Amino acid sequence: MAIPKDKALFDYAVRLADDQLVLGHRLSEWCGRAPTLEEELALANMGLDLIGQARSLYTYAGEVEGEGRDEDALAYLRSEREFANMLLVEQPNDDFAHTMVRQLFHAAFMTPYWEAMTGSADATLSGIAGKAVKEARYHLRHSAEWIVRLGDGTEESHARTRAALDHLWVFTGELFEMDETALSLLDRGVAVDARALKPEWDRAMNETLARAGLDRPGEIAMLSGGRTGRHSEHLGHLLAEMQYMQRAYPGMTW
Amino acid sequence: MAIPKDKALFDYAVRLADDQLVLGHRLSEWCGRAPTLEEELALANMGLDLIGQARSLYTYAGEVEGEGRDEDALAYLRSEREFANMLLVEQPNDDFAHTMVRQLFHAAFMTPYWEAMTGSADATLSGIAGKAVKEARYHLRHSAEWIVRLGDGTEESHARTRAALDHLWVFTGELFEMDETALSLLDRGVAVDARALKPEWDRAMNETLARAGLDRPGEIAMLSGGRTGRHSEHLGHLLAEMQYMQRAYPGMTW
Amino acid sequence: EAFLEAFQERIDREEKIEPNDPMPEGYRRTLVRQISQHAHSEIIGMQPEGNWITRAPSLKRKAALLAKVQDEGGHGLYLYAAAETLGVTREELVEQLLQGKAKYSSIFTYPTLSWADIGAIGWLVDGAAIMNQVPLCRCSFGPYARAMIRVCKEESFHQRQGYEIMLTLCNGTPEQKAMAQDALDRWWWPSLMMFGPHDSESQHGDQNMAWKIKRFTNDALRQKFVDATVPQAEFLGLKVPDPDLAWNEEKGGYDIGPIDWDEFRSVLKSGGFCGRDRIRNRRRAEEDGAWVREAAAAFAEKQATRQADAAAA
Amino acid sequence: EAFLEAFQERIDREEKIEPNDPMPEGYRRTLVRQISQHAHSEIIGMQPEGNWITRAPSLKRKAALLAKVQDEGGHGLYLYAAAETLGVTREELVEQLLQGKAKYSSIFTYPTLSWADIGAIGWLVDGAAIMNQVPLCRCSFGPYARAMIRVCKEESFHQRQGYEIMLTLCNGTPEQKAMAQDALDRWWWPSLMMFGPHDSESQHGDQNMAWKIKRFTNDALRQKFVDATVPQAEFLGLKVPDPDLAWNEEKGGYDIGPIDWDEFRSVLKSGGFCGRDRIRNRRRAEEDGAWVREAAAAFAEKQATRQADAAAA
Repeated sequence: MAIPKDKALFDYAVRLADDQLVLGHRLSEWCGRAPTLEEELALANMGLDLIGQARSLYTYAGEVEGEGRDEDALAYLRSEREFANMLLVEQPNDDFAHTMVRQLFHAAFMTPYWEAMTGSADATLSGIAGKAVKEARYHLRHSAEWIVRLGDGTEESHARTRAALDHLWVFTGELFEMDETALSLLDRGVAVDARALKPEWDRAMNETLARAGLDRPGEIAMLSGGRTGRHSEHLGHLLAEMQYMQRAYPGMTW
Repeated sequence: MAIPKDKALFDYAVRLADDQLVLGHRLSEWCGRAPTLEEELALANMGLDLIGQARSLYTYAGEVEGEGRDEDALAYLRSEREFANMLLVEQPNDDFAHTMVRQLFHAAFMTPYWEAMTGSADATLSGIAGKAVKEARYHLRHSAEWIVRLGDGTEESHARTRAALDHLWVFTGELFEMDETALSLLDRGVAVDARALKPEWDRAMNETLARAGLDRPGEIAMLSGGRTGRHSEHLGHLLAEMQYMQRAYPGMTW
Repeated sequence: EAFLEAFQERIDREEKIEPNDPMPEGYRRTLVRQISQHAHSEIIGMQPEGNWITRAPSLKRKAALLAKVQDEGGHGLYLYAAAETLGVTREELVEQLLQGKAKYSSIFTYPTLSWADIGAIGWLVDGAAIMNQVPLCRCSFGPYARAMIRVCKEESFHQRQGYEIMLTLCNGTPEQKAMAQDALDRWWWPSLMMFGPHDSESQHGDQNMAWKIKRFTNDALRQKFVDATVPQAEFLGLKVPDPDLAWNEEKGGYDIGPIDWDEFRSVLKSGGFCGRDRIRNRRRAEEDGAWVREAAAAFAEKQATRQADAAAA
Repeated sequence: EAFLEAFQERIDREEKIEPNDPMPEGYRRTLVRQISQHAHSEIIGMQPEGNWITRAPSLKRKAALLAKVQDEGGHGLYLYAAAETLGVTREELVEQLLQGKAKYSSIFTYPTLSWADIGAIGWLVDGAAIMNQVPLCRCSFGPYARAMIRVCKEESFHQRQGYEIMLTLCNGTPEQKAMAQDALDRWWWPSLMMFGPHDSESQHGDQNMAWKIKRFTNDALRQKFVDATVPQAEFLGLKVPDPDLAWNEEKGGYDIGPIDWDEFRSVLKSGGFCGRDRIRNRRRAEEDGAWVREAAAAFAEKQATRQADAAAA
């Protein structure tokens, strides 16, 4: 594979797409398993938003690369080590509390992220951001409402939500990391400075957790590695299922 | 794909291999999840026996076909609709009671099956049977002991085992089915008459369930279809995972 | 007597019956049964298609399938709401389903074994459903009729989407076309059975026709479906798995071979191939979600108390 | 004092200490800690490799991997049994593991991300384990020494198997060779860390040497491993990810670059990349299996009562 014309931009769009696709896929795994019919629809909604964002981003990445790879080539024909999503989004659904905490962590970041991205010097990314920001706001509102309900619901729901917070907290450091790729695009006015979004994320977290009557987990050593393809063992199984058809029947149109 | 020289024999060996591979794969899914360390080893043992039987059978089927397909081509490069295993073996592990009931149903059939097969006119199949019969006897003893322990253990274990019996019973009719392929090979002295094994299977069942203090499920309409590739929805997911590497990296040596 | 007559006159005048209107007990019972079975079918029907969401072969198909299954959940919601106007609760109805006491369309007890099944379900199953449902948009019971208008609009979109999947497969490789043929082979007869027994065997037919809950007979709708679908299969280049299928010039429609009603009855009786899994999955989802629903209820109660306290203060 | 001296004399005479022999409390404590950590490592070590059993790329590899992971479970069993001779129960030890109070080898907190990792673990991790364990076959404590003899025989089979996987990959396509290199890149340094801190930093070193629980220093064993492994990497055509690696003619061994002990300490402290998942998985297995163990215990008790009753009758 040749080096794309703008490797940094390609990588940046792909990792952003990977984040949304992997999380969207996780949400789609809930199909037929949600705690209420209304929530069945809400989970599918969020999943659809994320998969839609991923499609736009992969398509754009393919254009930037200029090698003829389309959204499906990028989604279905890259290996676990090539996927660059953050670790948070690949964590299993586990129970509903884990799913909603994961969503809250992600949406509380993506909301200011897409807001900032609307000002990107890259017209395509800012265009995608314009649509995505509304979706992220809904995801944030929806997940925050659930965290409040679960935190302030029953003893069991409180305990489960606390366990989910404690378990997933370690993956939140990666949200705010900036590597060379991101920094170089920040210089060009294309990327968002993730580090600068921490205060707003903290505010959303503190406010939601306070309303939910849940303690914010203490500071601990964070895990990261997703951006360089160092994933947890969960991603490989997700990809084996997701990519099966494209791997088993290569080169066909569906 | 050309018609194999002896299509009936090829089909018969492949379906027998599919049974053992799919069940062996299911047992291997227990790895790291068994209720005790001793049982961890026992489940792996049974899984290894079954995968070993499958390998011999696929290899033989490939030879009969004479098209150069080896054990891996047959295991990893056939679709869900081409797999001809019985429905029983593809059912999910669920809890330990389901796994052990499934094993009992299967081993109580395979023990007399392999015994009869040692007298097959086909030297390869009778050779495979000679080794497999000892393994099947161990699987039968092991699973029957567990069913007795679980049935006569606690209230919970009794209830779980009864639920597993009731759930899986519907798949036991398929054990004794003879289709044209099997009948034609029976005529040639190659295949085993599965119908004739029913009394012995019934005896093993009645004896084990009596010792376990469990009622034998009532007669109900049985499900079948596996031999013609009409599977339950569970098999596709198993194959997606099992075949992923061979599908993603075709034609390589591992 | 007089009441029944007056009611029938309203029906005959094509007036819509609304939830608070007086209605015969039989009318109410029939509607509750039919609407709730319909709702259950939507909910259970999410499973066979849901089975392929995580394995859909392209992102476009994945999104479309997820959206489709979501629509089915939405249909379930409107329909439970329509049934609730007749004085039952969603919880009661769902409980009947989980207990195995309520029926749902037996088409959803068949397994989806390949991607082509997703196409075949959209094309055939949604196609058959539309034939059944379009007349229900004029059903005498207002809430049901209005729910069906919304449902039908979405179903016909799904039907086109399903057909388009089949078309793509049939324009694809021989392997893909074989997949499509295999799916048609498996789904054709079950789709025809969706219209129910022959008119001569149908139990509730006449009264439901009189009450304008039903407007066409099973056989008439089945005929309409066959006549619409056979040319579509031909266009795809697929063979309908019925050796007796033949154009009947005289009636201006197709004659079909005998339907295997033994299979139909056996599915109804045994729960069919996947019926036990379908109910088991729903039961597990209900059990796994119980703590969430309890939490939401507890929270709502606390909120209500807080607001009452605040108002009192 | 006299006892300690006599004990040391037995050790120095290379007599094996057996469970019922008198022994210093420190000796017992050290052995319980070391043997149980070793047992825990075997059990937790089943997970990273177990992660690939369902996806192994050929039936031969699938069977070999399942058998290997089974062997690890077996090693866990012998080792728990050896620890039990010192007056602790397996249940207590397992409970310490589940509570996160007991250590296990931090190598098993790294994830297996490709099939090549299965090769690399066999080659490097089992290779390093053997270096550590071969001297333990002559450990002064009899049950541990005897368990290790059995373990070492199997481990060296595993090590050859792992190397053979790497060899197959390196003789394969460029894609496969890249997979092998990537695995070496990720597993090299963690494997070197398996030998523990430098001798200058090691806490228990001297006493354990005197008691002949340990017979070589960490650095000596690490050096032996590097000297054995570097030529193997060269034979595979892979590059060891250490720019400072160089043959030192004088010492007749390789010099290596600085080990990142910060990473080592951070893994020990935080539980490493997969540490939390490893313990969580074990806890779940224990919870899910509780009803089975209870049933087995209840049945055994009933059987005992029945036999007693029969004997009394």
